[in-house]
Amino acid sequence: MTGDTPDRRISDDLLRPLLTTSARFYVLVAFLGAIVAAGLVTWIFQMYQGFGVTGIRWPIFWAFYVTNFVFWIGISHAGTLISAILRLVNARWRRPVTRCAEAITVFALMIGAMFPIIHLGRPWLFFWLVPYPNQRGIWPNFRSPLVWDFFAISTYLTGSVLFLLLPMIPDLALVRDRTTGTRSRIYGVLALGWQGTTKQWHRLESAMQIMAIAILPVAVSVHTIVSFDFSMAPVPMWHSTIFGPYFVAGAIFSGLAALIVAMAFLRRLLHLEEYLHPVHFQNLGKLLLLMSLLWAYFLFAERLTVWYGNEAAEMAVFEATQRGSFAPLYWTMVVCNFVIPFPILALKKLRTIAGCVFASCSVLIGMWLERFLIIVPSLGHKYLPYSWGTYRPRPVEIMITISTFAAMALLYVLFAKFVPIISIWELKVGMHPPHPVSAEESEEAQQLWRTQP
Amino acid sequence: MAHRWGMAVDLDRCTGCEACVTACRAENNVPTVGAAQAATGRAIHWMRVERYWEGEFPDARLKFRPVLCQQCDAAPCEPVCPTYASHHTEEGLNAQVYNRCIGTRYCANACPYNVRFFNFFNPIWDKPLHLQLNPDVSIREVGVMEKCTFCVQRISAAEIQAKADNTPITDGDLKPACVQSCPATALVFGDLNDSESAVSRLSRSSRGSKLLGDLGTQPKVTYLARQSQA
Amino acid sequence: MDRRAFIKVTAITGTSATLANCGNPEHQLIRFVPDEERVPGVAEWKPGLCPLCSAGCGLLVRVMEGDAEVLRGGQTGVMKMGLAKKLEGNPAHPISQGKLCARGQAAIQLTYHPDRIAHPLKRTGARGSGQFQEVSWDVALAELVTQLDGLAAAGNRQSLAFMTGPSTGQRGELVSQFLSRFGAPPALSYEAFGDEVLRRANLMSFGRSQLPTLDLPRTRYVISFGADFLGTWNSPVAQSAGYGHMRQGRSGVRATFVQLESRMSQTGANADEWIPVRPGTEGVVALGLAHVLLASGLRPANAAGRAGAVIDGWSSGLSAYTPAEVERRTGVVAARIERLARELADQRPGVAVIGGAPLAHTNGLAAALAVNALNALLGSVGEPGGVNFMPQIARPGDTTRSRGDQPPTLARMTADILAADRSPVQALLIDDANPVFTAPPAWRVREALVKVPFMASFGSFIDETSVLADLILPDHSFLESWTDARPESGAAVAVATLAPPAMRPLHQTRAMPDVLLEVAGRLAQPLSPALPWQTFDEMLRAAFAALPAPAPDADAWSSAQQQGGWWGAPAGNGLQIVPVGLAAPLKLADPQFDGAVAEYPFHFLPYPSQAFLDGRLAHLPWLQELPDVMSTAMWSSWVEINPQTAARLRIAEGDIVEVASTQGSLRAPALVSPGVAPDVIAMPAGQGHETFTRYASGRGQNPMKILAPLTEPETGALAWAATRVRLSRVGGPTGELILFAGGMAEHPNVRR
Amino acid sequence: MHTDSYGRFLRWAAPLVVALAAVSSCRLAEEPPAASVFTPAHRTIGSAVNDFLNIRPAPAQPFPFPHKAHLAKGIMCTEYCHESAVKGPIAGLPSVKTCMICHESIATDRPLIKTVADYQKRGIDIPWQRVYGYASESHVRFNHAPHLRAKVDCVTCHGNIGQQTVAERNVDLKMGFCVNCHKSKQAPNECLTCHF
Repeated sequence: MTGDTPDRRISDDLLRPLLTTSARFYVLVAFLGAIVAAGLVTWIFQMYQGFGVTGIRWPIFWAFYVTNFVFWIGISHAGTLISAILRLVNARWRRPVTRCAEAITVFALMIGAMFPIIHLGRPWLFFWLVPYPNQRGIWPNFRSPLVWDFFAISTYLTGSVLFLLLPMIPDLALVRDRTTGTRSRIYGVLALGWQGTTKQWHRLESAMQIMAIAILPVAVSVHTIVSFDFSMAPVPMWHSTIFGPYFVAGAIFSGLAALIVAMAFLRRLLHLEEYLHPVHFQNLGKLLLLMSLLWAYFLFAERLTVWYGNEAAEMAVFEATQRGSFAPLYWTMVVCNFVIPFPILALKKLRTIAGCVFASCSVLIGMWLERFLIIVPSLGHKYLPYSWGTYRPRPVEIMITISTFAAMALLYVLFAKFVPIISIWELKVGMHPPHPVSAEESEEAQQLWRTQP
Repeated sequence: MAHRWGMAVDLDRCTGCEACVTACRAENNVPTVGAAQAATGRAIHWMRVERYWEGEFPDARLKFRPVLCQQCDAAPCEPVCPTYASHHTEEGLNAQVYNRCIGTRYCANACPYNVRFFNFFNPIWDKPLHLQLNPDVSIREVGVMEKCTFCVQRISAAEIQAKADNTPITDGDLKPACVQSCPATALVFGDLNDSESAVSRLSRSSRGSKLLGDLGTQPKVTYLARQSQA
Repeated sequence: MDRRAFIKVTAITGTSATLANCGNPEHQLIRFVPDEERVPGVAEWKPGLCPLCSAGCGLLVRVMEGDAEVLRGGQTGVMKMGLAKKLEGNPAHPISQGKLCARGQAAIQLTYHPDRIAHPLKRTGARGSGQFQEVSWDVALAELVTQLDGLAAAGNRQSLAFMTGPSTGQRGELVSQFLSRFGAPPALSYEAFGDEVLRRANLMSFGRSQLPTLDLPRTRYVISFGADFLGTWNSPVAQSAGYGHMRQGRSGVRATFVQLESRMSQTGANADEWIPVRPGTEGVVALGLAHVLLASGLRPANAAGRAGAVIDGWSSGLSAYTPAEVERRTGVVAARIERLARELADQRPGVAVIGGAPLAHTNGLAAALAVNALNALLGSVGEPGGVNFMPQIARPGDTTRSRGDQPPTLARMTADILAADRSPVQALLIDDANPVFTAPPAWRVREALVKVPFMASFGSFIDETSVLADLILPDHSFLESWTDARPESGAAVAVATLAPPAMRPLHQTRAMPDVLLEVAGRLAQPLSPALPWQTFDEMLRAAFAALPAPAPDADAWSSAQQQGGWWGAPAGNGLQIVPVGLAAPLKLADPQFDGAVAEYPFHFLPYPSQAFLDGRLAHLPWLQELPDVMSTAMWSSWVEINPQTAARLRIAEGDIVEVASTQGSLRAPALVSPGVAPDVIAMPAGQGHETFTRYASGRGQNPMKILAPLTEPETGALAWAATRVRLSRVGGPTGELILFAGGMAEHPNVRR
Repeated sequence: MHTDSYGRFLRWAAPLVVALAAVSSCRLAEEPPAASVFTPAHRTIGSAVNDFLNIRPAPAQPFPFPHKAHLAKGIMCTEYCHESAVKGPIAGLPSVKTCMICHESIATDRPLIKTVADYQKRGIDIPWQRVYGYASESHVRFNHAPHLRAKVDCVTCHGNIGQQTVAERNVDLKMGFCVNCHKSKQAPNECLTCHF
């Protein structure tokens, strides 16, 4: 075969970021790395000085850190869930999207899972959350939603990592074959000896199917359990049955937004215009629109019932958010999550790539605010007005928050640097007649991978 | 017979003098955090006297209400703690086990009464103020929650003594610091399992009610309403 | 230490402190052999006496073994010794009855205060510069003796002045004997919020120059004219105990409690009926009530006896005090006056009490007499459930308190000093008093003291007054020394509280009475024949030996040491006092105020703070961090403003306002409070110290510094409620006002 | 080509990392709390780590004390030297006074006894170091008296100290140790029994 088949071109385009490194990459990595390092130092500082360097106070004992925790776990629903659904419904346009999505999931989870530890008063004892046999005969309290979190998140993380790695194998093999020396050997190890035999293809396909099905309930349960952290406690406007679905919807909402933003960046940075078409953004945009509507519906349902019920303690929080000191944040949230994205995504004319990205950014801001507004006003207005309080963040919290966004970007950039960010083989397969692959097709498929230097 | 320690607060006797507040601080090594920290909401008061205004001048009225850990039987702070640092004892006390606390502060969020406090920094005592510290009570370090214990050190001492003498603890002998100092005897402490104890009788009073009782926390502190002709 | 250092404290888990003596011995102080044998970890309870106010509550001090840093033979080291850990009320004591107030609980911090003066100090810098140098006791005492001998030699012994706090016990007795033997005028005692006016009134009405003891447990109706008897006035612990009983102690009987005042006090907050009244007109209300009782024939005029006779127009039925007239003058509705009068007549026994602000007007004495007359009219004097006077133990040579002749007043002394070019006071000894802080500026106390050639203080802390001293001879803390008290009110029996030292001294201090006795012996012409005691406890022993023995087998002295004092019916049925009559019955005049209404539209009402009283306790961190129960403020001072007034002047909570009188002005954060009248500005005393330990210095504002020097003419007591001020907003919140509470109302968000 | 570009990247990034490490370490090198204050904080990071890992230095005694010899003379621990153990929570270390009660007359010629007598003369106590004890962040409030009343022998928790000349910690008083014993004796195992 000549080196000019479309398949060949795909491989060249998508492997280019791995094989050549621009100066821009170094600058970006250094910049992000610096912020992340600063964040780490800040955390050490906090541990050393005491938790009082944050803005946390009586009676508002949770604020920025838990907000970030919920936010990032929410973001993590971008990938796995979306790509899994798209895989299951076998949406064709999914092929270039899935890996970006799954990567987001893994990294967002890793970051989100950091926060329960960062926000501990004595983080060095976090391992007491882990059940391990000990002479004292003491176990974690399995009634505590925080322990449920531990299990849910670790399960979800494991699942998502597998879900990300499985479809990477063929591409890693491709990289192995395209490179030389040390890198070739490293990718060789990662490729787990993939030869692209029919047997391996079938194994891979079925594994993917199983994971796709298995990951869905896990994803849903994770954010439900995160919502339980709040709804299990008798705190005004936390103690609500709606929280489970509300949080899951919010999670997918913010996850989609994150995905759109990430794709747009990759498209620009790695020149993937040929592979990430407007149609991809169009479709994701439609999904985002759906979630925006769903979110608005949940918010309406929650607020109306509280207002109509007129229960004293809950009204205190309601007043504080709707009219009181939190009103500016509250209405910003409404604007960011609904007023801005709705028209943009609803009107075909506006649902351009730029439009989608803009809407997504606004949604990301809005959803972060939503998490914050769920946590802080309620804690500041619990039952006994004598004990009410207000909260103001301090530089430490802000720095750590910023650094997590940098960490996300950094991990993503590095990932895109070392792994084809778009699933090469899936694209190729996508361009061939539909599955299941027949014998000769798979023969041909194997041909694709036998590449002479 | 196992004890079930409880308290009755007679709001008709309480004068808002706050003797209980200082007594608690003195007994339980509760640190003072200083003006700067107090201004940012880090002051620790295991016992506080809440005041609520009603009406406007000239018909303004004021209500006092001492609030401490209600030692709930269905305590919201207990199930949420991932490490059992906050848990229920056989005697029905809400134990706060400092050494087991990792500082999730979840218990404080769950507590409807906001009677749980967090050590944002290591406490300090300007020497020689530390010579006053009560050797029977822990000094809590940074990162742990703390709250009213019903003066568990006194309870424990009394029970050890009772066991040694092989005599029951007589009603009124065992008092937490706040109860002991209360000039108007607005606070009464005792064994709720002893139906004849002063606290049991008061808890049965028609003026009695539980703070935020409708939350179903089943507090062991009973508030006796303030009467008034006005 | 400042809170920066606090932040620096490393946070990484755990305590090394109690493990200090477990493991490696390096950088540890040497350990002295303990003087006393005690069981570690086991508490011992010793009797004590609360020194903070004149109520004289008996204590139980919890003493446990601990490691204290001590100085022995010039060497610092650690020693195991008994340390006071906790103060409780002494259950056997008739006044405290096993209870204790918030201030008493914090008294223990006096002993362990980091800024306590540990050695005698001699002034090195200029007066008030606060520069002192440590000297030995020998040097210090020699200095004092030389000064006193100097006076004696120069033949002006009367130029020695002694300023004390309110001391009711042998300590005060020793001082007055020392002075009279030396030939100096009697000690001067100044308290900003003192009760001289009421004592005088009681002397005139009932022949007793002492504060009343209210029989609350047995009363059915209490009407209080501004008396904060549950907070800071008279004997709060005893009165609170009585209050608790009068409310819920008797099955089926619950006494009614009515409070009249112009700013809701902590006591007023507990009233069934809180009645705001125009400042300075409380006496009018009392006479109005009396008028109704007389007019409606509910009580006969002669029932009041002499207490009525001293009131102008009493016999003729107080025709000037018809309810309508009273309403016009006081703002209390006529119908309400009539109702209250009827309730007083019906719900007996009842008691009327006056204290605090109503007495701090130019007509304070008359107001007190009016309330006394009302009590007498109700037949509540000396009756169960009424006003009683605690039996007093007669003191040999006790003259000043019994005959109402006027002791020197601070105002007069300072005036004399400033007037003369050579100060009539050549040497001034100060014990437990800080007049520079609590006196109004017009008295120019600081200037006057600076003019006194020699000044020695027995204080334990550098405050605004002792900072001026040439010599500081630090006293033991009350837990380290012999203390006693003979309170004038709070119990039905005579009480002489006695407390042996509960612990050994932490510092190089000496008990002031011992110092006085030693000086008396070392003078060129020793006073020792007249003061035959080597140490204070010998004097106490003599005093208690004179008391009737509680039991045939026990003597008063030893039993007093065990139970913390002596109480019972005194021999000879108490103190005989010659009542002071009046030339003509006293007329209740209108109060005079400093400052024209037009220019100074607001009454300024300072009040003793719940935590700090007149400021003498502002150095105790526990009390600084104690949220004031009404305002919930910690570590702050504030100005209470009525919501309407605040709205009118566009003042929001926390805003900085300026309060200006003819005497000066101060700036403090505003606190909007529904409990203060629209034309009244209230402010707690206690904060605003210039120099008073690390905890109080430079914190908040001192209302005394804008008070006018008006006095009650008869007694010369400061009329601290007679100043008018103007109010203006000068800036937004500065964070000075630190509130513990969030909300004001219990149900702020209920939609109606 | 890309390999050396990686090298360049590393060379470029290394100083950054070092710098940040330096910043963080100097923040950690802040001075320990002032001596004028009492605080549960650790003086150094090191001591914090040691406590965290339950590493404690062996007590260094001023001079050997032959428990064995004294016991052989029939001097029972809780009768003479640690008598407060039966009365209260703390066993206590005897002061030099206690030693001299007997050694006023007994074995006064021995060099060690002379040192003891010398301490007595100087009015300075013998700096015995505690052998057993709980790190205070373990918040254990141990009370000797009830254990003795329950007939728990000294050696159960203090090992063969009676055989030692220089007291050494040879029983590790971990929580498991206490819990197991309490279990076996049906003693209360509630957290508040020891931790408050």
